[in-house]
Amino acid sequence: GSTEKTAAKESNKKRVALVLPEKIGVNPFFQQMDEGAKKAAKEFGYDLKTIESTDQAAIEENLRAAVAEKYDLIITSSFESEDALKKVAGENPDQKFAVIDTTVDLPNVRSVTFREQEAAYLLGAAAGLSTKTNKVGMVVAMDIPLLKKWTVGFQEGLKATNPKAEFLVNYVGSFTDPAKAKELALLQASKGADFIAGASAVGDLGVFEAAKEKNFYTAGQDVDRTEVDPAHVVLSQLKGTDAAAYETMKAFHDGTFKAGVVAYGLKEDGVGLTYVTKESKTPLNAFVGQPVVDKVKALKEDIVSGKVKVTDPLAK
Amino acid sequence: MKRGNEHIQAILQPLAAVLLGLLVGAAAMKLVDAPVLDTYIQLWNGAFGNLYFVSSTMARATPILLIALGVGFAFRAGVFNLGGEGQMVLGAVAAALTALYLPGNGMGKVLLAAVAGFTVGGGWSVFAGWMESRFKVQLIISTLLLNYIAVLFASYLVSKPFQDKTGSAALAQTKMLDPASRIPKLFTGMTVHGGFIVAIVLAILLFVLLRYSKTGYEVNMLGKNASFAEYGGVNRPKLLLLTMFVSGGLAGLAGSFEVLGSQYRFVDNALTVPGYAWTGVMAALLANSNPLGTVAASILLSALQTGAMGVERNTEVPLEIASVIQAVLILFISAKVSFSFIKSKKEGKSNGTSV
Amino acid sequence: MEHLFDVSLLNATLRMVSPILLAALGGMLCARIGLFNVGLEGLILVGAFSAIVGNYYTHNLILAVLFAAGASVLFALLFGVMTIQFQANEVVVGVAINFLALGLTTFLLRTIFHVKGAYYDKNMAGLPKWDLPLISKIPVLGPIVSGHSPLVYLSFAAAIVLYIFLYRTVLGFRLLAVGYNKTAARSLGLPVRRLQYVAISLSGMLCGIAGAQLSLGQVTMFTEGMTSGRGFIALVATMLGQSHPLGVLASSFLFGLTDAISTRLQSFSVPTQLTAMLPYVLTIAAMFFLRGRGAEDDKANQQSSR
Amino acid sequence: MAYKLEMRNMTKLYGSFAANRQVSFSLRSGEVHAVIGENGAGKTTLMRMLYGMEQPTAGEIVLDGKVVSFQNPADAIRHGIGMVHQHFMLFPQLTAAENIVIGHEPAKGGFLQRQEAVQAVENLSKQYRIPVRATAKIAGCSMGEQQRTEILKVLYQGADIIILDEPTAVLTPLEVGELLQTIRFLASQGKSIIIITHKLHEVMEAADRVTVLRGGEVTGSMAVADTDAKALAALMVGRDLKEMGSRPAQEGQPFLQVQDLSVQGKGGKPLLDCVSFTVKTGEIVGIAGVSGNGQSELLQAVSGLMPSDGGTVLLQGKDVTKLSVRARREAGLAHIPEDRYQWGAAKDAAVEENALMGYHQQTAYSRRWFVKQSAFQPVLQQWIRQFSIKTSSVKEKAAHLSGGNLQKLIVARELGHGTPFLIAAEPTRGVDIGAMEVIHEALIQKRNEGGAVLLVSSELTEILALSDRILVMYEGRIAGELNREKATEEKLSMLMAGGTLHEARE
Ligand SMILES: Nc1ncnc2c1ncn2[C@@H]1O[C@H](COP(=O)(O)OP(=O)(O)OP(=O)(O)O)[C@@H](O)[C@H]1O
Ligand SMILES: Nc1ncnc2c1ncn2[C@@H]1O[C@H](COP(=O)(O)OP(=O)(O)OP(=O)(O)O)[C@@H](O)[C@H]1O
Ligand SMILES: [Mg+2]
Ligand SMILES: [Mg+2]
Repeated sequence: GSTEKTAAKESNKKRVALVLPEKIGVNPFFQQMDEGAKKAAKEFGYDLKTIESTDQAAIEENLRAAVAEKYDLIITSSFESEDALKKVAGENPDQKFAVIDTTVDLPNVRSVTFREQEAAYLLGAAAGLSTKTNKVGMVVAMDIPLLKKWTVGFQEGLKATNPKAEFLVNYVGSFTDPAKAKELALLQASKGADFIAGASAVGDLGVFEAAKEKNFYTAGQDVDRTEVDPAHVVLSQLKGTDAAAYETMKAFHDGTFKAGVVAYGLKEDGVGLTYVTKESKTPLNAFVGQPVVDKVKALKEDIVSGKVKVTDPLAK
Repeated sequence: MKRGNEHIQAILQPLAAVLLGLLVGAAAMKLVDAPVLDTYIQLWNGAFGNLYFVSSTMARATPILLIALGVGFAFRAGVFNLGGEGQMVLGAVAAALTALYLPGNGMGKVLLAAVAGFTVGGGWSVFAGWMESRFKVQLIISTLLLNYIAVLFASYLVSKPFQDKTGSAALAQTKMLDPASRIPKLFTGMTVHGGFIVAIVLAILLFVLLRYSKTGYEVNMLGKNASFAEYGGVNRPKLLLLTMFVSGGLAGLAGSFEVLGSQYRFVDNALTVPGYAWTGVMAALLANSNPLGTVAASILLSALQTGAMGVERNTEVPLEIASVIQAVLILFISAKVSFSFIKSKKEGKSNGTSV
Repeated sequence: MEHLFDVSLLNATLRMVSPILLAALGGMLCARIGLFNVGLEGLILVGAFSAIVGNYYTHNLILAVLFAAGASVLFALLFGVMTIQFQANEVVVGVAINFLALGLTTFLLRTIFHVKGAYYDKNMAGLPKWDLPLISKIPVLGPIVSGHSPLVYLSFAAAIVLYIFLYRTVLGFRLLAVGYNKTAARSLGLPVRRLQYVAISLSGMLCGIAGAQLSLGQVTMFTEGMTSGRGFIALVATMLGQSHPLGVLASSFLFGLTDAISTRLQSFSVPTQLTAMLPYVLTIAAMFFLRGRGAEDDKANQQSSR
Repeated sequence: MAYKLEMRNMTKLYGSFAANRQVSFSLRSGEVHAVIGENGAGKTTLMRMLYGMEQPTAGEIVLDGKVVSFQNPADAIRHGIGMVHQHFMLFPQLTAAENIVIGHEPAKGGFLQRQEAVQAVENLSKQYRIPVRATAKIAGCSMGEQQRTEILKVLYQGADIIILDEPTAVLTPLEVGELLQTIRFLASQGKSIIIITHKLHEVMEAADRVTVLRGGEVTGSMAVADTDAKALAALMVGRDLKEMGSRPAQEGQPFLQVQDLSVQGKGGKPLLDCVSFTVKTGEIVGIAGVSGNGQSELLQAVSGLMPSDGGTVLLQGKDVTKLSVRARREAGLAHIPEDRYQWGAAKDAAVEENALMGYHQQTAYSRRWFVKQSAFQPVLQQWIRQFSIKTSSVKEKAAHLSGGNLQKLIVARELGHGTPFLIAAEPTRGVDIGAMEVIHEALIQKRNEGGAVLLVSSELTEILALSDRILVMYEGRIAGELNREKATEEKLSMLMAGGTLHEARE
């Protein structure tokens, strides 16, 4: 392929493979990671090959192929890749790996993890402080353990700032169904929720549409989504997967690449909330308002300092 | 004279089909400015380029083949079992739980786990067969519906009571099987495992069974005219249930082997996302339910998938184009392979509840 | 305890049911001429995508819907040519068409809109919502029935129109005959293939409209694989409805309603995997009441032409 | 005189097999022309070419002096040719009127006018004196009615030439009489009619001319007035027919005992109502009746294909009422079914597969789990010789056998079991006279060897020729019993129509 040819020409160039566990598409998360890696590759003059996998079995195969093709660094991501990476990295101790968003405890693997629950806590807190109806909703892609990081954190934040608030959760049952997500948001709105957070991957677009239609407020995930519709999408929970990919390659470039776990939370600025941890191009919506932002900022400091503990729903 | 012609056609036509399919694929690639020859080379290499890729192709063919054998067997008996997915998933869960929680160890346990997978997959399938023979609930719909129930139930099991809490606990999956309760790989460092051999042996067994055995004869007659079979003394409900048990059992085995030989645990969605079940249905139908033909069809379909991964890794051709080429090839092959079977298929599909 | 039903839930159900109903009616037409179409999912997806493309280029909703219908008709004809002309197995072709639709729409999403995953433009106009003048005043019923996109009303009208088409018109009558007994139809000199193509094209059209309702009616966007299995549900509705327009209407509703209930049950402390089973369990239960229908066709299949 | 239609030197090859070879055939206006010949002689094939369903390999068709060629049935219909097929081409789900008008429906703005269709059919029915119930679903119609629907359909399409392929094979004697009258009437109205039949008395009764086919070639064509049944038979089979063999009277043991057997129907009316009778070894018991009076149910209940709702069935004193089909077969029962395509064969399976049914479980033809083809093939070859079953190979699909040849295969298979008891339902339906003779002889031989035979036939001549005792069924019950000596066609007809023996004696 084209990569081999360029590799042959400039053999001094370092080569990095980004093996994604699924296709770039419905999950903005992987797109972002790809962008971060691309940025680093450009900056450090690396050859980057992004390999998308079609299913679970393909992950292992792609990892093995990447090892066989002697990439200098292989980055992969997510829980789905854990088993495959354990196998492949275990069998190839001289190959350097990095994994984003989960932990693999091997001497040649650098793990980057996120404490999304902390950001979710802030979002929940902001919701609790902003709601007028004392009803807050969340439309979640699926009822799976992973997504508890979002729901549980959110609920804790909500209860902390507004114990009276009722929390509505509905599950779409799919990552690719904006139509159903929209209906669920409409349903929650009809029950009186005035803030409904999206956590349904591409379904969030459906939630945003519902918000526009029924005039409630909503929030997005991973990147700053407020620009989609500033009048209704008033917040966004952030997750710096691009930074994670970028930092990993930077560490590799700087020679500080080490095995072990790097955890990104509020403290490390790896996760966050628009207006609270990061400014946004769109002006703050009056539904939230500066006083709320200030209160949430204080909460953020409490979490960073350890005064407030957010439950990790996946911890035993 | 007529027969000789047919034989030559049976070989030439799929070849012509593949060629035509490749040509159309090439046209599609030209449209997006992709390097045609290089893409095809990568497609081939990804599937058969070296021993490792051959082994991956075989590994992927294993569940497809087992499901296809099951679908084909039921099809021979005149019923359309579209429930491969559910049967596979339940079989996989059963095998995983058996291997995890049954005391003892070693090959004996692996065998028991596989048997459990077969039995549960078969049992789930028999349920549809029973509704068909006892209450005339059309099997083709009930199996389709039972898929959803089975997949949801398995998902429930591994996200609630049997979830693996030892690792990050972020996924709905069971615990990892310990190395003693796994099906060994055929070659170290390669993905293909003992299940592939078993699947091939089962294909040969089924071929012999259908071609030469008494039961095979009865199954064939049941499929070609159920009333005739009944009139001839075949116990229709019993044979239908047996067929469905074997059919679903093979799907259950497909799931079990994935758990015991590839993934070493049951992971929610890991068996449904790759679409093994529908690929299996295609393999069976492409081969006109002939078990040996099914082996070839399964390897072909698997190769198209592993080959597409090779294209993804080594070219800049977008992944979607690979799936378009796959679909085009399948369309052409389906047209031609069945061309030599026109008569038998056209008239043969109308029995039982196959719509 | 909360109410299981309320106005907004039923209102949503009507909307959710309409693409399934349209596609199921399409599936019904295929079933009527003896083809089992598992490619419905792909046909809807093509329709959903084409509707957005049509809207993007023409800024005209009517043209967009027509474009969606046309694109799906082309795909349906591909299905027809493969199964009728080339005698390929219909299930194989159906599955391949699902593949093709998913790959092509994803690919074109990238080439036309330069995005991955989803195309969303908040300035793109979706289908209008119609407030039915008199009906919207009726308490309870009004808010449920009123305020949907024209395609929702079209989907229900389609069931009735198809009923009239099949059972009252000459063309429909002949289509039915072809489905009942192809040998006999051929012996009468009926243009069997042409009639089959008519049915297949109509089914493509219905699926295309189903897709348009999904991407321009329910939401205004296209996302990869946004059909999320609706085509298979439609297939079940086709069969459960005994391939009869009104039966298909009823079974689509049964499915929509049970799906709505299962959504509502999410707020109780039952694992959602278990509540999500409800529509499928109830559909199987419904089949017990319809059992044994269509078994009489068995005999005709053994007919000989000599 | 100019012919209405001429077929010249028609040849039809299937692979290398010639179904028709240089067949010439002519038809005058207003005549009834019978085509006769053995099973597989090529009668149906010739007609299918005329009707555009098959393309001739060679030869030409001249209609009203012009050479024509038909690509499909629509072409033929357009040229005024209509065909009533040996196996009806009807839509059971539709009504008689719908079946008749389809293809040329009365319509207004694309909408089907069902009322007008019914009216048109009723008018046509009066005009040609062919009664049908226009609004009845075909599924619920008797064979006779279905046949009349077919004929009306052809007339509705405006046919001048009407082809009837073995129209009488499935009719009751009464219906046959009516049909022949209808045919004569149609001819008198100027229609030209081609009728294929195996029954020579029908030829003598209704036809003006007759053409005889053997092995795909014409062996004779003449005016009916110039020939007789015996001569025709000789032309057909290429030899003289034998007289039926002797049948010594014998006293046997009861083999089949049926006691109060009942089967409930869907609508509450019993299909079988407390039927009791006995068949002894060494006798043939015939069951006569208009079809649909419970004969099918009786056979299915005796053979185990249909569960009974009351009563018992004993085979050789053993109660088999609750036993499976297979267990009953093993208890000594063989069964020639009435509908060869529904029960008797799998038309998509090979001849050898169809032949094997039932034998595959026998120790002589199987070893453990496997079928022993080496033992079975010689048996099959023997049947093919004995019954002169015409098939290109044992691997040929049963669907490609002519109807009569398939019937012979089924008869051979069931007789081959050598069971003491045989159910023979319509054993010679659609079978040529040569083969009929073979089958009849086989049945009598079975009886003479001490076998028990239960014969069901809608063919009164067959019943009278073979049976030692005759039971008549009417509305699910046995309406009467007659001895061989006392039975006459009149008495039987009376009982079949619901009369009593008392009336019959008068
Ligand atoms: N090669 C053959 N060998 C034996 N019988 C044949 C053959 N070809 C056709 N027939 C017979 O001819 C009849 C009609 O043929 P066929 O099914 O090809 O019709 P068709 O109009 O071409 O069908 P379609 O429109 O579905 O393509 C069948 O009943 C079949 O038995
Ligand atoms: N499609 C086909 N392929 C191969 N052989 C065929 C096909 N159709 C008919 N034949 C053969 O051609 C011969 C003539 O068949 P045809 O049906 O015309 O006989 P027939 O005279 O009508 O017999 P019967 O009295 O039993 O109805 C038979 O031997 C039959 O097996
Ligand atoms: Mg014939
Ligand atoms: Mg015949």
